[in-house]
Amino acid sequence: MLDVKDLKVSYGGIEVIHGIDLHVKEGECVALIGANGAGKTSTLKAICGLVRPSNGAISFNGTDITGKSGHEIVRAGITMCPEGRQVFPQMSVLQNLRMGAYSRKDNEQAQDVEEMMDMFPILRTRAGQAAGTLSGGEQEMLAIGRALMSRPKLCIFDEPSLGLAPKIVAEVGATIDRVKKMGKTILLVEQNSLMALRLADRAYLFEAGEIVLEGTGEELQSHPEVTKAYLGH
Amino acid sequence: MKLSGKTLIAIAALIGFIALPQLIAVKYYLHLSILALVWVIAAQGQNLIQGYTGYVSIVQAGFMGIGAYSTALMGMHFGLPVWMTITLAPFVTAIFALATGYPSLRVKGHYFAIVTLAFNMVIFIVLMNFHDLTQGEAGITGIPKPGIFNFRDRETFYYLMLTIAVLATGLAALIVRSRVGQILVAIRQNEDLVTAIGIAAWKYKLFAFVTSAMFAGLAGALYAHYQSFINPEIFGVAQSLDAILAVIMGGSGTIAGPVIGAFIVVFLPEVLRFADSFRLILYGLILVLATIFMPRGIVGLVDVIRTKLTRRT
Amino acid sequence: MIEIIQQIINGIAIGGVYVLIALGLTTVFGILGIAHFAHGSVSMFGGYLTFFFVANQGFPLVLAILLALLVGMILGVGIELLAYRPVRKANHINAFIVALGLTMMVEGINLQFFGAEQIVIPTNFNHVFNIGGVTIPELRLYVILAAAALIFGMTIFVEKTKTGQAIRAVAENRDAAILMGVNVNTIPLIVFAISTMLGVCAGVMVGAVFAIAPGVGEGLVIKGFAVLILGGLGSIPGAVVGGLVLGITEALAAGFISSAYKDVIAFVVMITVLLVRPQGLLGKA
Amino acid sequence: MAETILEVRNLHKSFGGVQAIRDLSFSVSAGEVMGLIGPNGSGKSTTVNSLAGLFSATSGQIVLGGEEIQHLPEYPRVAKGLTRTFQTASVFPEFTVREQVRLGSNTTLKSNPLASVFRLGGSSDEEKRVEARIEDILHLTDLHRIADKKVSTISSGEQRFLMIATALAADPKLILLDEPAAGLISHERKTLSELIKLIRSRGIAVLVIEHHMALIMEVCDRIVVLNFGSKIAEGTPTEIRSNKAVIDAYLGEAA
Amino acid sequence: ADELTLKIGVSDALTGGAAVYGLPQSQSVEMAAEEINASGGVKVGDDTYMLEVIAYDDKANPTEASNSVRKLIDRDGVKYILGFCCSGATGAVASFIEYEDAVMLVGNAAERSITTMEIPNLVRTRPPADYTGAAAGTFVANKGFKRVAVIGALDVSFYSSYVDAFETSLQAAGGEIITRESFGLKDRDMTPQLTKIRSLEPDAILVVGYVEPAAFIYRQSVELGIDVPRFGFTSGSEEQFLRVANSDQMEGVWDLRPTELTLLSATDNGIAYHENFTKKFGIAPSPSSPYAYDQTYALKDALEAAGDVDDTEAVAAALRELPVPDEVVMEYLPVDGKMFDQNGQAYTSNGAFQWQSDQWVYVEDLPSDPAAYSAFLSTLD
Ligand SMILES: Nc1ncnc2c1ncn2[C@@H]1O[C@H](COP(=O)(O)OP(=O)(O)OP(=O)(O)O)[C@@H](O)[C@H]1O
Ligand SMILES: Nc1ncnc2c1ncn2[C@@H]1O[C@H](COP(=O)(O)OP(=O)(O)OP(=O)(O)O)[C@@H](O)[C@H]1O
Ligand SMILES: [Mg+2]
Ligand SMILES: [Mg+2]
Repeated sequence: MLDVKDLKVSYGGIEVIHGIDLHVKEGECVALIGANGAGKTSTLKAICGLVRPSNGAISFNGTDITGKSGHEIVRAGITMCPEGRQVFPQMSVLQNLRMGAYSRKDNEQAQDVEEMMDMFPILRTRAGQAAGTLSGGEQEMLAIGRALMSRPKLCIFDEPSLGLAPKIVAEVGATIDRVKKMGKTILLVEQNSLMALRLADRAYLFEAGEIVLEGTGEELQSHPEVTKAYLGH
Repeated sequence: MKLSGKTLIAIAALIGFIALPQLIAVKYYLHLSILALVWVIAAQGQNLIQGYTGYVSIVQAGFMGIGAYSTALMGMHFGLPVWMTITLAPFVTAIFALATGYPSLRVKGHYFAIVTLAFNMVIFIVLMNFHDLTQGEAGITGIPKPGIFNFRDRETFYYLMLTIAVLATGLAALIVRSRVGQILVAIRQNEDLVTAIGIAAWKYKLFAFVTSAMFAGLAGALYAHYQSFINPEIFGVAQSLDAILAVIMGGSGTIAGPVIGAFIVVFLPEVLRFADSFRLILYGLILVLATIFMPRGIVGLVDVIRTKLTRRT
Repeated sequence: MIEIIQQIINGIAIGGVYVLIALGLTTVFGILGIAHFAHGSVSMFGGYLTFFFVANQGFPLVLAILLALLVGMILGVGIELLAYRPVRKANHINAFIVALGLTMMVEGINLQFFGAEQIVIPTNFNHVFNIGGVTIPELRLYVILAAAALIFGMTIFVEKTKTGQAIRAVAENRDAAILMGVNVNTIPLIVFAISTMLGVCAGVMVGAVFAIAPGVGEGLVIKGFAVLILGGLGSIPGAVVGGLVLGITEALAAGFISSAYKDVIAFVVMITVLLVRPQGLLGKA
Repeated sequence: MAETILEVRNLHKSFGGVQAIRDLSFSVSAGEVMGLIGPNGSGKSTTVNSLAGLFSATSGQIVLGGEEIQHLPEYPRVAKGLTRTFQTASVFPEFTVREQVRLGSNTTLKSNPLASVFRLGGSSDEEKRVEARIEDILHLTDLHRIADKKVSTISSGEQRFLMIATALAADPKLILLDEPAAGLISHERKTLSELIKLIRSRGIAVLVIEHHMALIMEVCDRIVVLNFGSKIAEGTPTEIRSNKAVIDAYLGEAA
Repeated sequence: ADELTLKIGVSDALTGGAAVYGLPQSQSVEMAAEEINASGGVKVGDDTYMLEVIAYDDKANPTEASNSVRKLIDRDGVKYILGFCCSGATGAVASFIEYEDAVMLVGNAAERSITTMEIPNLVRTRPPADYTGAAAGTFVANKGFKRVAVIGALDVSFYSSYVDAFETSLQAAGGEIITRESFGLKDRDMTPQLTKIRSLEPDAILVVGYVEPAAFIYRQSVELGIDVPRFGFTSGSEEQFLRVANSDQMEGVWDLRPTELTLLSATDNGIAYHENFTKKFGIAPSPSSPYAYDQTYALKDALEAAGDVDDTEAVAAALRELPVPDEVVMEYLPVDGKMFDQNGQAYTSNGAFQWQSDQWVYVEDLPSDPAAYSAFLSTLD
């Protein structure tokens, strides 16, 4: 479904992704793990068209989307729940959710809003509140809900559990699991590597802008290097 | 002690400035150079608040006006000697800057810019309408030259201005290199964090604002004694925008920037006189193009070129 | 009493113009964070153009206004593409300098094409309503009504349409808006088109009720910014309230305190409001 | 028992209609690490912000070293010994790491800042003297290797350590850490917990907010749990771990 | 005898808001120079000089004006500088011209202090505003109006001095100014000020200011239902007023001002000037533009009288001894037979004009006494 070949990304002349290959198959859940600054977010941004790759090719469902603008990629069916939530701070929770359906033309949006609020009940109690004043965890839930509102084919999550209470982390895990069970294809970046690897069918390990390991979730969970650096408490 | 490249450039520039009157054939350009040196002082002040502290103030010309009127009026009404009124002018300006800076520095970004712009308009309107004190639009004529040397001679005045501009630039350099300067730059980057680490950011902002106003006051006072005439026209918003331009075109947040920028602001309109009635359009176009292609001013451009050259060799 | 009512009505007429100028500024500011200083001069360009079509070409007023709106829209789009887009990623002060450069260019163009003498767009609305001693000229009434209609239309557009919501979204978080599928390259164009058309409307009103002359646009844009600050940057209701407050304050100040210092009083009111509410009357903290 | 550094009495904070903290009281002693946990939106950051003075509390007292400080603005609280880090990284991007830490030590300088403009009155001597402390802190936080890098070029994990280093530079009695481990990977978290213990060993009290339970359980002497702005539990890690209310509201079955 | 070229300079507002005044002045100097050249040039001793005009834009800004004049003197070697429409720019140049080897001829700028500074190498063709204001005050008082409300561009001292002199005359006849309302150069909405004036119920109102805003006052005063007699000091043409107000709204308005260039009052010279100017530049000359035209002829006569184009002191002295040249357009009232008095000031006649069905009509002369005013001017400093 998603195929990334020899991707390179630079910021102002400094290359941070040094030619990586990865792919995601239809219905699969793929995790990217790795240390801070390893280049996971940059890879995701390149896929979503938020940064322009300096080299390489990205194709989605067989069509080349390299260098396309972000909105075209979103309309092709990729959505990302970005790192740091990125909610629209002055819009209400409800307006944020509705924005999620911006690229949709059907009229089932109201129904989907309800569904999101069922999934995250706190969003219902805060429906009219400006999103910027929600707590970090509340914002994360809103961002996930908003991403799902576009009914994406490929759903990208960048560190969805960052800053969430343990109970909610478990819920987020369950939510992603549910999204997965809905048959959606998922690309997941997580610091909480344990959770990521449990959820993932396959995973890639990033180090300093390169992919150093690839394998199924279980394989990586038991890989000694991974255990040492990422799965300790 | 080994001299750094920057010091060498500064010394070369200083020698150039000292030699300038001998190199200029047409004295008219000496006149413009004196005006440019006035602007150097004002722009160094503007750079403190705009370039280093990150607060775009649009009242620099208004403060020049306060300096200019205070030196002229103190001379007229109290018969104080010129040297003394020039010395006092920045302090009078500082009082106004304290009174306006204290409230306006509570707001940031565009709010601050517009509030200071409003102050400039208020200063302008008061200078215009408070006839009994300022003689309104007609202005004050016959402002005396300073004593001691023959400052009617433009060359002599040039050296006076050069000395003061160099001192002002030196003072600006000392400030930005000190702990205070470091804090100002920190405020520009992340004011909330400055407060969070226990620094009373507002005091430093006020310091930068007042100091910048004192530079303007000094520049205004010198302008008044050089031209012998002032009226509110010269101290309007348009001139405050020139101060901002000088900083941006030269290179914001650098010491050399305002010096270069001041000369650009004074000489560019002169260069464009050939364009006649299209001058305004052309001047605007140059500004737009320069900002697009030279976003960090001349100093920034030089930096880019230098790194390119050093990389190659 | 009649005097107070009359002054308030005087204030509403000029306030209506401030509101329209401020609306154009506030949308641009909200999305791109640009203090679009050239807005006043561009507005006056629209007014001049209308005058040109009516007085020199003999077009009917409505047609002239429509043509001016069209040209204004193209101009607005052009300004965004050619002048502001290249500095989008730079520091905001750079966009401000570009705005200053544009102001000079547009002022220069106005001067070159339309001359230094003031122009007044001719209309046939000469009637004056007199209600118990309070007078209101027909033309001013239309201006107030037109301003109200435009404000209403603008609010509906932003709050109720998808494009309007997308505009808000871009204003609040550009990257996130991209992820929602918003084409962030066209949004600024739409914003500039709308903003310039609002400006042209303001220019026509100024040209019909008052006059257009060199420098008038710059004066108005400063008032427009004062309105934004007063009402709260980026807020449409803020622009409306701010504009009316400023207009009425000026009228009352001129009528009851001092006409020479009416602008000083208006600015003092603005600064005072800002000190009590740094985010402006209706701005969000 | 060690002296009480911080005492919070009946703290309330509301934003318009939202009651973010209700009647919160607790205290922290010298050399103690206190954990502050609770569900998202329970008011932890609001507590830290109220203590640090970023928000002014609606009512209640904050007593630092025996002195009420709730009426003070933000910056003098630092001079009185209370510093903090932010939940989302907040740094000076254009400075080097060392420059940022040095600026953190500004409150410890006694000489008039204006004297530094002209290098007068021993101001430069004093500035030299703090350099030693800055080096010490850079080593303590393991930032000395990247001390001369520009802050914008270091990783987000390093930026989190930098925030702590900056806060330490002010020579605090109490340091407030808002989610210091957010975004850190496992070995970095280990470095962090070592760092917190080191800080404690220097007699500095720590109030730490975290969602990472292993870290909290490891470093904290005591823990306060918030829910809907109210304290629902207080105790040692072992007590908290088994507290029913805490499990329901926060930990969930997983823990 | 050689045919030589003499450069003369113009510094005036050629662009910007004040260009309405400055540009026609610059054009009228150009026209005068061409006429002089065509009729044989300036004859100084055995030499004949053709005039060459160099004009710089000073945007009516003081700094720019001193720049233009410095450039004319330093770079272009010009010794005779004409033009000057606006007081600020003129004041800036006047403050240093005394120390230069040059002669300055001021046109339309009417700030009084310019000719009270005793600058020997400066003369001015336009009389100060208070000279006219005093006459206007007497005129209004004689019509029996006691309570006069003033609205004007009072931040401009030229206008406020008109009002001050007006008030003195009015008070002498037992009248008073009940309020002074102000407006700025760019203001076009005068309803707040007029509303206040309406509530004060004056006998008459006096409007002083540039034509552009003043026209709005006349229109808006009618819209507000103010129906007392309206006097003004604006010097605007019919065309300028009709752009803003209709003729009904203007009906009965008085303009109390120097006679200047109005077709009805003009001499043959005036009619020819109007015609030539219109032909040459495709636009009618502004009423104040001949001040600069007349300067050029005064300069010509002075150069010829002094007999040396390089001796600026002699030329400046000759200007002050000059009778009114034959070619001038304005109607000057000589003092002691000389065009310029000892202060370097010239005086024209003042007139009362009234708007009567679609146009200005010259009604009568305003009683003016240049000799007395000249004596008064000498007492000021
Ligand atoms: N806008 C930018 N400009 C310059 N450098 C950047 C930018 N964004 C990221 N980088 C650099 O690119 C590298 C990769 O960053 P990226 O955010 O992709 O890593 P990551 O794996 O997502 O890390 P984290 O776990 O911290 O989110 C880092 O060294 C970072 O400093
Ligand atoms: N400025 C504000 N205006 C209105 N409500 C606010 C504001 N700041 C915080 N709140 C509300 O106060 C409550 C507490 O927020 P706070 O940020 O303290 O939570 P937290 O415990 O730090 O959560 P997290 O663990 O997710 O960071 C939340 O419900 C939040 O929505
Ligand atoms: Mg990342
Ligand atoms: Mg928090």
